[in-house]
Amino acid sequence: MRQPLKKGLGTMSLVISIIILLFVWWLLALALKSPAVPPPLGALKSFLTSLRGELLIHLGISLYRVLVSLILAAAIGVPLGIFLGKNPEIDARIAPMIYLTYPVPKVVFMPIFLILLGIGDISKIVLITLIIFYQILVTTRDAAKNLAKGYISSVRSLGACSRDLYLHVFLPGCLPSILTSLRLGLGTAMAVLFLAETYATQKGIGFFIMDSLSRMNYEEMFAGIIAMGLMGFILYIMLDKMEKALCEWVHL
Amino acid sequence: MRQPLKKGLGTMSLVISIIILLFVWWLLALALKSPAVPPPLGALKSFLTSLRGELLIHLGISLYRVLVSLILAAAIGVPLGIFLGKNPEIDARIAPMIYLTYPVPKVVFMPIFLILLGIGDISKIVLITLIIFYQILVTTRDAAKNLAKGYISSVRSLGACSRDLYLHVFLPGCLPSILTSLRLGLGTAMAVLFLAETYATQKGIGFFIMDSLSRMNYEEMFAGIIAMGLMGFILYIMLDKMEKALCEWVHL
Amino acid sequence: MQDYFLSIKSLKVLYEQKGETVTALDSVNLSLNQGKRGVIIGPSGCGKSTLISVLAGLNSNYSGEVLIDGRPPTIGGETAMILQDFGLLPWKTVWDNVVLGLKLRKRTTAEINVAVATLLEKLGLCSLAKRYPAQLSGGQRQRVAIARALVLEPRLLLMDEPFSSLDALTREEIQDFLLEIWEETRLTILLITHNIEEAVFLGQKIFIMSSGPGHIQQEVENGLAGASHLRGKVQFLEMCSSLRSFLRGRYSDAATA
Amino acid sequence: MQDYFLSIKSLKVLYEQKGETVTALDSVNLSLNQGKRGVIIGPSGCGKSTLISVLAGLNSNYSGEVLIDGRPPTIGGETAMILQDFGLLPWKTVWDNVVLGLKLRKRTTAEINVAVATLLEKLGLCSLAKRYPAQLSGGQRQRVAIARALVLEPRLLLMDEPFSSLDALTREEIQDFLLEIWEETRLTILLITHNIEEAVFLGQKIFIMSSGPGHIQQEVENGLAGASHLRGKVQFLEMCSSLRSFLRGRYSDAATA
Amino acid sequence: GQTKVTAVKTAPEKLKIGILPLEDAMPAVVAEKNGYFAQENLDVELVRFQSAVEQESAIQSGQLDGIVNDLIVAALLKESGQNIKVTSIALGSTPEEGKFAIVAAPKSGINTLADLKGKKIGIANNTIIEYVTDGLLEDGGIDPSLVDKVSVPKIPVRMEMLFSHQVDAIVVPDPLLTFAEFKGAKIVVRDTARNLSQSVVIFNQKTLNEKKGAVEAFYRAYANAVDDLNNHPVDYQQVMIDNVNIPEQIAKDYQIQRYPKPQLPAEEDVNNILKWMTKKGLLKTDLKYQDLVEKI
Ligand SMILES: Nc1ncnc2c1ncn2[C@@H]1O[C@H](COP(=O)(O)OP(=O)(O)OP(=O)(O)O)[C@@H](O)[C@H]1O
Ligand SMILES: Nc1ncnc2c1ncn2[C@@H]1O[C@H](COP(=O)(O)OP(=O)(O)OP(=O)(O)O)[C@@H](O)[C@H]1O
Ligand SMILES: [Mg+2]
Ligand SMILES: [Mg+2]
Repeated sequence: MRQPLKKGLGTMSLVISIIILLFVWWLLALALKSPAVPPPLGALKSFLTSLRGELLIHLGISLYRVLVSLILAAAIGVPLGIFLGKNPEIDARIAPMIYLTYPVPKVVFMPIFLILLGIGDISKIVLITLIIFYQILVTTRDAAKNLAKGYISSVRSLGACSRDLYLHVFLPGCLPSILTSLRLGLGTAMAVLFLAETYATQKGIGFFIMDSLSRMNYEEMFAGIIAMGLMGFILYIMLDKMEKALCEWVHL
Repeated sequence: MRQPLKKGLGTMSLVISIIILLFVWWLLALALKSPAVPPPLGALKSFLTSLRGELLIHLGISLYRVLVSLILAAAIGVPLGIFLGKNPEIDARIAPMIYLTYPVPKVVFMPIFLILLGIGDISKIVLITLIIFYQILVTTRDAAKNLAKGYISSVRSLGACSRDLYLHVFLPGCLPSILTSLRLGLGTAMAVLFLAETYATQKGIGFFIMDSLSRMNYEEMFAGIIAMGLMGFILYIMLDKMEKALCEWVHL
Repeated sequence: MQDYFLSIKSLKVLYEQKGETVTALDSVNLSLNQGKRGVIIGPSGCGKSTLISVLAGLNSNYSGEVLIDGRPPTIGGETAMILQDFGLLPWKTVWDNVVLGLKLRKRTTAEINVAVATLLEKLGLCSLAKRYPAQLSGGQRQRVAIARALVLEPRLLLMDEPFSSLDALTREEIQDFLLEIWEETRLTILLITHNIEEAVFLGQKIFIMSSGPGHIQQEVENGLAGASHLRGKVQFLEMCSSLRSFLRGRYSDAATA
Repeated sequence: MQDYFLSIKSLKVLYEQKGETVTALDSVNLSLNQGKRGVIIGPSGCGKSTLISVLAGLNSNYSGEVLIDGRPPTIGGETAMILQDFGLLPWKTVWDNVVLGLKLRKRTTAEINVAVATLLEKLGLCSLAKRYPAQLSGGQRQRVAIARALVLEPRLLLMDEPFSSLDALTREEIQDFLLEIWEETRLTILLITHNIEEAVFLGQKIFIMSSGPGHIQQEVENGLAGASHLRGKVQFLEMCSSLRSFLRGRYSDAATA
Repeated sequence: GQTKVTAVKTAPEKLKIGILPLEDAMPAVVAEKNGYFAQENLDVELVRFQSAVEQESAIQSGQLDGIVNDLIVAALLKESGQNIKVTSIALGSTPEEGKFAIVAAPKSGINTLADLKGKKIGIANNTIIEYVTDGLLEDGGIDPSLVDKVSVPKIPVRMEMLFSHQVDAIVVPDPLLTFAEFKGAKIVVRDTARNLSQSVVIFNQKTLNEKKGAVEAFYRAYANAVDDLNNHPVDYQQVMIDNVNIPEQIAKDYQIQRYPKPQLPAEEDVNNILKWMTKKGLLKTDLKYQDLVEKI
């Protein structure tokens, strides 16, 4: 039933996707006749020009911020999520705290971040981290909660202590969900770049896009969007590859 | 091992959580001495005053927007996600499209929405829907992908057609993950209210907060944040209850 | 040449995974007339479950010819099966698990209720109808799986070690019950078992599979099948022990080969 | 009064779920000396697995006294168990599943490699070491579970229908192998089975459980246990058939009651 | 111009000034570019923000010594408890400086202020934009409550809404005002008659107390830059394009405006603003001109 995907399929569907997206975009541009939606050709030209310019540096810096945030958020969110999923009594106590703070827009905490962390990269990274931390936490917690109890008792009967359970049951058992949350987190992290990179920086793809927007240079803005899309895409592919490697057993 | 949580525990841990949050907040306010972080007491007073005023109307309108968006996003994202998870070949073709568009910050599409949908509620709801749609889609897709193949063949052998598989295997099997994605979506939806409700509206808790922010009335702003946190909290509790009712089998 | 209800010719099944290829079945030939009860026995890992999954239409990745009533196997339809791991849905209660197949066939609720209630009664599951599979003992789960297959009144019933978790007496009861149903409906049954007495009691035709990439090594016509009164009698025990010696002989062959 | 290695007094276990209460075990009394092999037989759903899970320390929600070597059961430690549903981790290969217990006990890699390789060899699993559980047949999975428990060299071995998915011959081989191990290490074994021959062959003490809320209805001292040469001999068969009649009698009692 | 070099070369004093990509930041940018700060032995870091919200957060968090923004923000900061002072005008010593206008959509048929009655007009609530809007309407004899004010904080979005006819008119500052005109929108009225809008330099009181000398030095450098800008505007065209959000289509032709020498805002202008804010409920305390400004 499940056949191994042919080698070329990946690239081909990428190309087709891009063509479809460009086509839809082109149609939109034609229909709206608004400068806010430039035709794809202009944006592509601008993209190529920008690539020769500083766009790569912007991308690199954003990549750094996104990756550091993602790793930080996962490093805190995954163990905490598993811990809460594993201990429903504690979760019942902590959950209200999460549920009360998660929906609060993090922009309002900006002054606090700025006071505590300054206006440099750190406050940006913490802002992004905080936002995706919740996503990773909730996903991991729910996955750990729903993990079949049989695995746990089976490994406990082998003499596993709490630490062993994390390592041999919860972490691998929740890994598919953790990777899902990393996918979500990645998307969110990139989407909030436009928040984090609007202050005290002249670098980053978020800055690039918002700067183009405020100068109403829509072609350049869409060049930035193209770059962002591609960067996200590459990161996603890497996550997919990671999943293939780490969760072999799911795909049997 | 797992004991039924005592009745009062829920309310008690809520109260404790609130006290802890207020305490941390109070400490922060003391330490930072910034007008941007008012002490909790002032904010609480302002909250109570506002409650007598229009705050409830703001909350109601935001609630409406959030719920409609959540339902819309789920109505599209869940079936599509299951469909992609069920058909890996099609997913391989569609995934690039998702991966290319998800990381693009949706704010940049605001002008397009406004042109296409006007400045009314619809454009706001579509913006929120679009953002959470991806989260629901990706989570559901991954859950459907990772569903044990045994269930599928078991039900197919009973003569299930594709539609039956959705109804009896994929939907219930992915339900825990779908509820997770609704939790995430809810949080995200509320967090982007501050984006969606900053234009062309005078109503909504997002407007209330951002308006207070622009007036630098921080006590009122934190009153709004309290309201938002409580509203989110209640919605979360409802989701939890929903899960208890719908996914009984997980908690055996 | 006869037209068999179930006819398998030079069936070969491979499992391919990251380079490694496992040959589960090789040159399997097997045929069974309509309304007959066939039993497969063979060493663990020889490919019995694989064979069943091909017949059930769950695995279409095979070479060779497989025909059920002249057509290649399709999923669902008039074939019912009991999977080795039961395949119960954890999110459905016992009742809903058993009902599912009939619901998919769009039977009326009244019809369904009668059929299912009777069957659960017969299998001693009545009081468990509202439980989820996770709340059952191993043997209870297995009985639910049996109920789920039987309720469909299939023309072909494929059973993969369906009684392995049942105690001897319950097992005999359900064997008898299965025979009753067979008497009534004359469906075709193909059953996998590791229990030689069971094979002799149920199998009009007994297929003995070889280990390694499995194929049918021996086919035994068994006149004793279905005779409740012979159970435990000398004739019966002799048949069992001759089968056992055959298996043992084959084993030592393999050991010396 | 004697000090038993395993001693259970008036054990009662309830399953509680949303209102409904299921009494799985009621007034169970059971004792076994150190180094003995006990076998439990009883009808499906009578509470055998529940009893094992209490002894394994997986279920501490019981009333009554349960002592293993004088102490209440704890998880892990010197007890190993084979669960009815195997409990293999799908994300670990056969090798890693078997190795896990030793790793948790902080054995050296060299030690582990030798022990595991020997055991896999014995159980005919060598060639499967790199596969995941999902890539195994039912019987192969069961053997992995057996390997995982045996490799721990426990003082108490709890086995819940450990051979149910194995063909008759493999089953006998592994029974023999289990006896070998027992001869060497004199561990205490408590085994659940539905196979009466198995019970007679392995059980020095055979506990017969009643249906319903289970309790030990009968305890049989079995002198024939462990005598390979007696398998299939008259004496052996007589023992089996007397056990069978007992079970049958008990059943009809229940029916008339 | 060359200024005196301090006798003893000490470690340069640090100042962090938050700016937005608007015209009012030009003197500071030029002063930095021409090295005037360094000459004053100052280490001025111009921290660039893209939106006022974050800039305000930053000064409140003490991360900045000063910002360039408008008088309304200054009054709000003061009102919120932040101890700041307005130390000079950055733009808007005359009505000509810092242009705002009400712009009507092309083909909307709106030509005069009277035509705006009942129409949707895109603004940003509680900002200088709204103040200017009210001022322009009142000066034209129209009660501001007769128009339908729609808050759209992001200027580019506001522009797009105008051209897609989601609103009938908007209020924007230059250079987008010029850009809107360039794209066929109709200027209904400019704020060149009365001085409504001033950009100002705002300093934290703490900085003024502790680094008085540095702030004075800042203004010396700043004044030099103003001279340069006013004397050779053409030389700074590219600097402006790089630092100020100007749509490309008009960037080449957009003229650098005159910048005022550092000076305090007029008391009357400030009082008008405070009065408006009080009426709007933005101010609860009785803020006075003297509370808000400090002469350097
Ligand atoms: N998904 C798979 N990938 C690779 N090999 C597999 C897979 N499934 C089964 N096998 C192998 O194919 C062979 C046949 O498996 P099958 O399950 O058909 O055996 P079986 O006869 O049913 O055994 P048992 O009596 O133990 O259930 C076994 O050797 C098994 O290891
Ligand atoms: N989680 C549960 N909730 C409710 N009832 C349960 C639960 N688990 C088991 N039971 C019930 O408890 C009784 C004993 O179950 P147990 O699994 O111990 O039986 P068993 O003797 O092992 O049966 P089998 O031979 O079929 O495996 C059964 O009637 C079963 O339905
Ligand atoms: Mg099998
Ligand atoms: Mg059991």
